Amino acid sequence: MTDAFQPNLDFTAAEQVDAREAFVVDLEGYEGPLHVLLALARTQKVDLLKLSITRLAEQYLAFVHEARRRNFSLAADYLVMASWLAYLKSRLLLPRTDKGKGDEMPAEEMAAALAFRLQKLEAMRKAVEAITARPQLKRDVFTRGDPEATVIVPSDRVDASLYELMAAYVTQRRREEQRHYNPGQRVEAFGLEAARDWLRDILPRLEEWTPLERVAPERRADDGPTQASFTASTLSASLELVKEGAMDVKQAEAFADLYLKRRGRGQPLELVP
Amino acid sequence: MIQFAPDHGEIERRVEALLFAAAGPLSAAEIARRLPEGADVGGAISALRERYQGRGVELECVADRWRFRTAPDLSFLMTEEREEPRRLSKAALETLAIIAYHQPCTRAEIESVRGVSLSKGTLDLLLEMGFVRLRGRRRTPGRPVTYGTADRFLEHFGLSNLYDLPGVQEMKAAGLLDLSIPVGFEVPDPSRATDGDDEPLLPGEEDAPEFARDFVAED
Amino acid sequence: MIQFAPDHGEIERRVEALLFAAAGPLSAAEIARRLPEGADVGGAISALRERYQGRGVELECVADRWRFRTAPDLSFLMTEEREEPRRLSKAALETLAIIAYHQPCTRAEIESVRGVSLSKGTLDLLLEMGFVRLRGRRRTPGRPVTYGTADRFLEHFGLSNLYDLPGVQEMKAAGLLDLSIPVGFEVPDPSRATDGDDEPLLPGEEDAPEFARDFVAED
Repeated sequence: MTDAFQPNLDFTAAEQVDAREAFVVDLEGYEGPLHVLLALARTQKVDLLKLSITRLAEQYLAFVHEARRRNFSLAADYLVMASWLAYLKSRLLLPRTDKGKGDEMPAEEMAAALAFRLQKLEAMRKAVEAITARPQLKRDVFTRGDPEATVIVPSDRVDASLYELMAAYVTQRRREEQRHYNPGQRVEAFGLEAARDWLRDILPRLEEWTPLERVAPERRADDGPTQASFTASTLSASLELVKEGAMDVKQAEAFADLYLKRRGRGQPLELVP
Repeated sequence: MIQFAPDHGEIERRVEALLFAAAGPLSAAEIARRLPEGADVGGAISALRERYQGRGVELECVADRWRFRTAPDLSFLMTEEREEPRRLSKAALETLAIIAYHQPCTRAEIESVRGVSLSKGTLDLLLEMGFVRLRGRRRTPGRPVTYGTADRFLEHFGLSNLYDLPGVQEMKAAGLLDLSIPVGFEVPDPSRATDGDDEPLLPGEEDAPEFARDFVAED
Repeated sequence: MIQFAPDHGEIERRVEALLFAAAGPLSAAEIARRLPEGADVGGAISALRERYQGRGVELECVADRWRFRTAPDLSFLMTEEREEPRRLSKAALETLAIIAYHQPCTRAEIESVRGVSLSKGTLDLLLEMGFVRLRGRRRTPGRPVTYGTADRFLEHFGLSNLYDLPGVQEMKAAGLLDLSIPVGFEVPDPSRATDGDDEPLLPGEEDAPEFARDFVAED
């Protein structure tokens, strides 16, 4: 079992996958770009640390190209990886200058680090295989089907995990929240009828352009409608009065203050109670 | 897997495994059904019976069915250590969780979060297990005792200190809090909690609750 | 009841009976508590282990505790006892393996090994199944929570302890269990851009996960 974890991973046993066939990748089976890279790397049949990163980059770019051609929707991760690999490849191919940009890691090191990540992921995949190949409880091996009830066992361990503790806490806080649920005061609106009456009352005094906020009644009590409701209903009612020809409304630009003003004296509306 | 006809020893092994894993006693016929045709179940049972003769475990026949059971002369081992299993009840776990996050807190505060009154046994159990300790007294009418977690709590949950207690982020990560997090949901950080105005508890305090003395003595 | 000091054979019988009767694995300490002072539990366990070697039932060490279980090669017989296992997805298994081999490790580290962000249900499921537990917090900025395996993981896969994980020594020797990826190497990852609290681990950091040390320190 342990030889599955030779540091030098050997892929001679890997399937003979033609590079073209590698495109026929079932995306469902892959978790992300790194998994695809690993699958592609295996086709090179070399130690992952001696992998040709430029070739791998080409393979991956071809994979992404092919996937897009076939209209597979690729997650953003795949495309980010593609551009990063294209960049890495170009840096690997460029003749090495005396010194690159000081803060940048040499391309060879980046390539080695990528190879390391692939090797690590490969090791974890093998670990999954090795662990799941072990005899599993209640699948392969069985403990006593009918333990004797007289013995009350593992008494030196308390059966409670941090997860359970957290879960217990959250459940209760939620319950508490529900118990104390307070829908708040009933939102009362300033009725349109009332707004119209109000406007009619003050209309005679609106001889100058007056901002809407000053026209609307002021909120007095703490219960009752909110100031926003007073303003909104006053606006609605005033638009009706505009339509009826009793008032004018103006606004300089979008979101600017609204101004209201009565029309000339003797408008018929004033006669209406 | 063995493909060729199993020999006596192999049949005996299989019968042994079947009897061991079965949820109840098995008849010879039931065993035979799970073995290759013609397997000598009777012979295997006799061999097993002999093998286990005088051991800590014996093969016993009840109503024509077979089962393993521990040797009758060792029954004292089985009953002697009849301890209550240390599985925390739901109430205990919930109480512990509230104390952990809201410490120092009084009994009334615990009850207010839980919405039910706390049975006496619950706090006693947590105190007795060493998960919870008395921390002090609140300077409010009645001078209620405040509770906090004790060292064994940290040990048991593998926390190096209270600061390590998982917070909102971890609750989210563990899938315990979803998008419908109640507005203003906060988890107190018990490592920052101070005893505030609470008075320290005096050992042997006269009017301490009955369990206080035990606890103090134990510490 | 036996009054005189029991001999080796008698101790072995008692250990055998206790292990057979138990509903879960027992530690040597738990067994010792039920035996006369000074009883050689270790010797009895070794003797039993040898006695049951190759039988239909064997003595096995899981999570540093002992239990009898049926021989793995007889699994084909156990159709009636078999429980339909909860199938873990490939992602969940990989996550479990990463946690097992790198513990304690943070969510960000798991994601960095797999190169994808962890889907929501994965850790929850592992936590809920009792395979994984929260271990503590990393002493790095953001103090991310670290995860490790729980005893149930070892019990389920029949591992006596974390050193028993397949290939762990080889991987460690090959440097594959090192979580610190060379400085500056960071494949841009849009899925993690928002996770402000996931601090990449700096190499040479004080408590970079050191497999052996953490494991030992825990017990």
